[in-house]
Amino acid sequence: MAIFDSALIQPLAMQVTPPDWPGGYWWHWLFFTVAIIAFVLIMVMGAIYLERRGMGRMQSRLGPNRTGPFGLLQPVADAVKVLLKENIVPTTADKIVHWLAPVVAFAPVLVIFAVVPFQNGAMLADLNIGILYVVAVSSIATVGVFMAGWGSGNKYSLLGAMRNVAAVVSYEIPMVLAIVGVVIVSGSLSMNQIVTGQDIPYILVQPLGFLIFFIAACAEINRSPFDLMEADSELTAGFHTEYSGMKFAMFYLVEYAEAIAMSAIIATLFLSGWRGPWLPPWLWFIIKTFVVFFVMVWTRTTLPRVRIDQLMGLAWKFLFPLALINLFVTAIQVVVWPDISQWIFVIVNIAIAAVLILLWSKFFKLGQGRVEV
Amino acid sequence: MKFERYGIGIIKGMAVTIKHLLRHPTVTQFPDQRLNISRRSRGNELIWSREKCTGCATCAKTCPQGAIEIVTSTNMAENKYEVETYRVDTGYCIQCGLCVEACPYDALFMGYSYERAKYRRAELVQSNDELLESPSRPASGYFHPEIAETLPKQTLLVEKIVEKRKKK
Amino acid sequence: MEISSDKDYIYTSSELDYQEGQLIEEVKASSRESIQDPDAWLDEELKRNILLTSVDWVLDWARRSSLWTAICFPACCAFEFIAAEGPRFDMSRFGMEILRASPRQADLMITAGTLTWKMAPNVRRIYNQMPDPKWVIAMGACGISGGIFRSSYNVVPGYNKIVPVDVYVPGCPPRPEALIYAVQMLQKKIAKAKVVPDLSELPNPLRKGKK
Amino acid sequence: MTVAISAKEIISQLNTKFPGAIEEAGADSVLVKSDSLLAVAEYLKTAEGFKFEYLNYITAVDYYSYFEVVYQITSLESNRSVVLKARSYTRDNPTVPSVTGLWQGADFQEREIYDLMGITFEGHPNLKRIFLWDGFPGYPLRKDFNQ
Amino acid sequence: MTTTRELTLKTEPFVLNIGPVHPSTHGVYRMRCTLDGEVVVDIEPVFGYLHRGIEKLAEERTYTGFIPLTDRLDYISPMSNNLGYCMAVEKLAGIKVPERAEYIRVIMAELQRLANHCIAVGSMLNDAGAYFTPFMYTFRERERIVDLFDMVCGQRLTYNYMRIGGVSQDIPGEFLPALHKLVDRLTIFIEEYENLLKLNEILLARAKGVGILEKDTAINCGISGPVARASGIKWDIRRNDPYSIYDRFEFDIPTCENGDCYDRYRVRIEEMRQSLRILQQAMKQVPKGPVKADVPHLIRPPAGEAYAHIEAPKGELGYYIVSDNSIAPYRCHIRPTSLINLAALRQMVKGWKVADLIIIFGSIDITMGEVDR
Repeated sequence: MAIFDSALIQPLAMQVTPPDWPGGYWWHWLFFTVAIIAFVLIMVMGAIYLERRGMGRMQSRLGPNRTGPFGLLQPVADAVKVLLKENIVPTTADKIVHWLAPVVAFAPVLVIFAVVPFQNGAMLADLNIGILYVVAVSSIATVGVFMAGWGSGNKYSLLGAMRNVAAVVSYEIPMVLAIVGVVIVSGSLSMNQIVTGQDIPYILVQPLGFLIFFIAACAEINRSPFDLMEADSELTAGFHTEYSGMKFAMFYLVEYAEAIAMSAIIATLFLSGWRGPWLPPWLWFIIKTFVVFFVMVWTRTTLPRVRIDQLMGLAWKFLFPLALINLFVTAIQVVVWPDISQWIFVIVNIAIAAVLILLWSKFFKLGQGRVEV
Repeated sequence: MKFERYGIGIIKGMAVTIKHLLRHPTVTQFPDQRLNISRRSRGNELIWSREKCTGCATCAKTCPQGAIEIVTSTNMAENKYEVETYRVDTGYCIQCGLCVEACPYDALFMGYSYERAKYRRAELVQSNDELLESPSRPASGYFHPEIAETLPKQTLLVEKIVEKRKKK
Repeated sequence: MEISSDKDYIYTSSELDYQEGQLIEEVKASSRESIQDPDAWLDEELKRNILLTSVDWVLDWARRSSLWTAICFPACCAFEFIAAEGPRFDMSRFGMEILRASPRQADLMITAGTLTWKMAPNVRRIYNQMPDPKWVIAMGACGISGGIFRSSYNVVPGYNKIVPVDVYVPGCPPRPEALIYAVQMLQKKIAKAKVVPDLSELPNPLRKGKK
Repeated sequence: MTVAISAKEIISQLNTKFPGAIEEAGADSVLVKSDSLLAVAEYLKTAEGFKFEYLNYITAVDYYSYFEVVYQITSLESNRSVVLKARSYTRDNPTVPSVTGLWQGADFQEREIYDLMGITFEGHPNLKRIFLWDGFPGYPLRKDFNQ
Repeated sequence: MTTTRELTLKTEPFVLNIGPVHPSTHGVYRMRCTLDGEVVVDIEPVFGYLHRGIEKLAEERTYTGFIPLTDRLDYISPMSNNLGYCMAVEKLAGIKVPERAEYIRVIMAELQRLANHCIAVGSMLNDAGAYFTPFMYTFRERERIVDLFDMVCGQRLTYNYMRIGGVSQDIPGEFLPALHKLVDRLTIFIEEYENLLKLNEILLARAKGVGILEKDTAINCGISGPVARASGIKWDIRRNDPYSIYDRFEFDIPTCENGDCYDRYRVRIEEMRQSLRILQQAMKQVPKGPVKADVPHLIRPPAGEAYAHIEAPKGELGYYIVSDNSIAPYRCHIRPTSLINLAALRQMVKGWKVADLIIIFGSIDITMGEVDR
């Protein structure tokens, strides 16, 4: 487990062509660009379908089942309809910002998938700093959201966008710290090598890290219970209140593409990515992505929304210290006992996680509620 | 505010939702599966019997808003009223059933059917022969127990056991 | 917390009230006549069958199978609407469980409840904020004619004074099944009505529309 | 059982405390002169033995020749209630003192009466129309209201 | 709980208009909120978007013809409204209601309380942000209750069932067996529902200690019903001023101490249990006999005035009727529970966040039909 691997010290060299790839450099790029766009669109449709059906069943209903077989074409119908709706720009809006916002929000989400391995080496660019790249790129979408909030000229939008920025800035820290735990164990920043190194899924080796990462990821992409920026019951539709037609479709797409991206990253980092018996690797990857996404749907169905100050309190007072402790413990384990079987760490880490959560719950306070006015 | 129970409440709640995922949903898929509605259902129309009606206009007087318009003329030969126009604006009627309750000659019935949406406002005004009972306009058993007996038993959601019952 | 005590907002509360009153009077004065039912398509059935193209069909299909409802539920009928959305009747089977709180993203306005003159400007505004193509279902007696409250001093006799209505559902309130039936009627209407009559009239996503 | 106190029981106490304030003592209500309403109400709310601290409702009735404002107040401790009434004999600008200072719950109800019946409550902090809009002609609950 | 925020930045309040069309204003309520960032500084409620002039319409209707209008007052609990109105007219005219009718009325009123609390609890949690799930579950249970109402009176929402001097029709034969099943079913359901959210940490954090209504304020504002009982006022008209036949049943009056949103939720759940208790006793005792006293359709009560109040699900619902011995009421005033319960809203929300404003508002449980009339 060499932390100071040469990969980190070397200049940022890209391993663009996996060894078993038949074509040349450009074919690789072209193929994966098309594949990623198709993958994202299809996965988003699948995700929307899964969410609406799953949520329907959890609410003792059925969910869409009349459009196409089993309602499978429902997302298609929605997409076609939304794209052809009239496009409205409010008169009070800042026109340019209003126009640019969906694009700025959408591009980074698509770009995240460049480093996600669909199977061994099958990715657009096997960056040796892949995970860093993900962290860097994924927060750019916030700029788009804030532009939307500002450019709409609507107070609801602005409130939603401000909430989102605050949440993303705070949750970036525990999220990165949770990732560092994984990086220390695997000894690499490359997504592909993290997967190849996962003989035991890291969800077992890093249970606390997984929990922190999952919560932080939910907050970053505004899934419930942290969906404050849309907050249906408070801010009508949050930052995209004033968007209609195609631009709204892009925000809708971003919402689910982000969820899929985060699910894919969680599947890669903690659920051993494409690895699995019997089935082809890419199928394993998709299944794991959907399983993670399903958990997000599940929490969304069950949990009420937290308040903005509680959201902040959770990040800084609960997740941040726990992530630091987790990082510290992992580092000690890796440095002091580099050669011990990881199964021992599994048991130890689960115990540590349980004790930490119990302890921290005792002195953790979610912050004050009322302010004197 | 302490984070008191270490997430046990959250886990309990999530167990409830996942249990619902595995249960059969409560849904009746309306156009294909139909519920038997109540025998006393006050459907979205009024049914009028020309034979029984004597043109006393009790219904029009009882109607809390005057949705019933009735025009009569005297038939001196048979010594009774002839109903010339009997008009109900279904879009104005609120189906309170007071007219049916008040009719002294059992000449009014609430309708049993509810699929009465229209594209045009004017189509909602029904008069004379449009108000008579026909196979497409069955009468309901509201204030007419003899009709209620002939109608199918109401589907009750209580009787559809969706959830597994606990042992007592 | 200290807040600048001189609350110099753009308008004071009483000015806002006054403006609202003016707006209501304006709407009231301009809505004496009912808006005609948009029913011209009913007679065009024959022509339509010949002109039907596959593009038309796909667009129609998409529009009728994802009708998102704007939130405009003033009164009682809202609960029958929620019942129709709820677990027993489940309108989500038609892809209708998405209630858009923002009218900018909605296609269908189900007018569930009594419309008062004070509310009328808001309803008209919601309707104007909805992007084309858009439809309105007048639900219940109050929505159709003012119902039991028609003789009141503050009630609009029917939504068709304010917005054009596509389908009227009688009942007070209509059963959820009746509402679902009306939605299906609306779907039939969308299937029959001309959607893409001409390429030049195709809703252009790049057009800058102002509302 | 909430005991409705008849005027006879409390009329003597009120008369000694506020001579001349009571206009009429009916079987189930006390008709108070509108200028001394506030004092009587405050006495009933705070005095030992009464403690009518809960205001059930306020309403107003138009009797053509006068407007009558009706207050029902209840004592939660002793479970008794009493009905107070005050009259205003003008039709142009009927005025009754506001009890908002005593019972905060009167706020919206007094605004409602002002809106629909046109009775001004003196001392109300924010007396403006509540249901209808600024510029609505007339007061609908008055008997002579014509649409 | 209450802390004073140190002033480091000079902040400028702004006005946010919530409503009249907003997902969580329970109808067409409007609040002009002055916000300082997320903190609510002041709110000014604006009513009247559903003002239909019911009190004026009553003067044009016959006594019986007004019953359909009472359905549309508080359209979540029409049976209670029917009952209150009929009791007021009976008090005015001195009519004795037959025994069987009294039992039927109590059964209906208690079923209505269950149905209303189902919606109240569900929509409050929906406002808290649980994505429709609690609402769907409670709505499903409400459907079961509504089925029974449909059976006896043929409508699902506007029942128009009670008449002056009794009820309009006798209950059908299959009603009581179905009621038995319903009571069993609801007992199970409440347990399950408690599992869903009773101990949910997020709900506790959101609702406990939020929107505290002090006992004195509650009394001063004339608050009644579950909101008052959550603040520790043991006041229930069914017990303190027994009407109909409530003095024959055993039941408790649940109260809480803190008067926060969570207590209001708890009180409603407990009241549902008590209602089930009343139903269990009532359905065993229903006697045989007529269901309506001999009252003419065009009843002319003697001149005079009467105030009858009942414990409606939302609080004290009263009808003040002045008769001049004609067929129509001379004046019919409705004590609007919802409007009076809103009187304390302004004090309750000051200093809380926007998200709290929504949940506090939801916990009061109002119906705009009753507020505006």
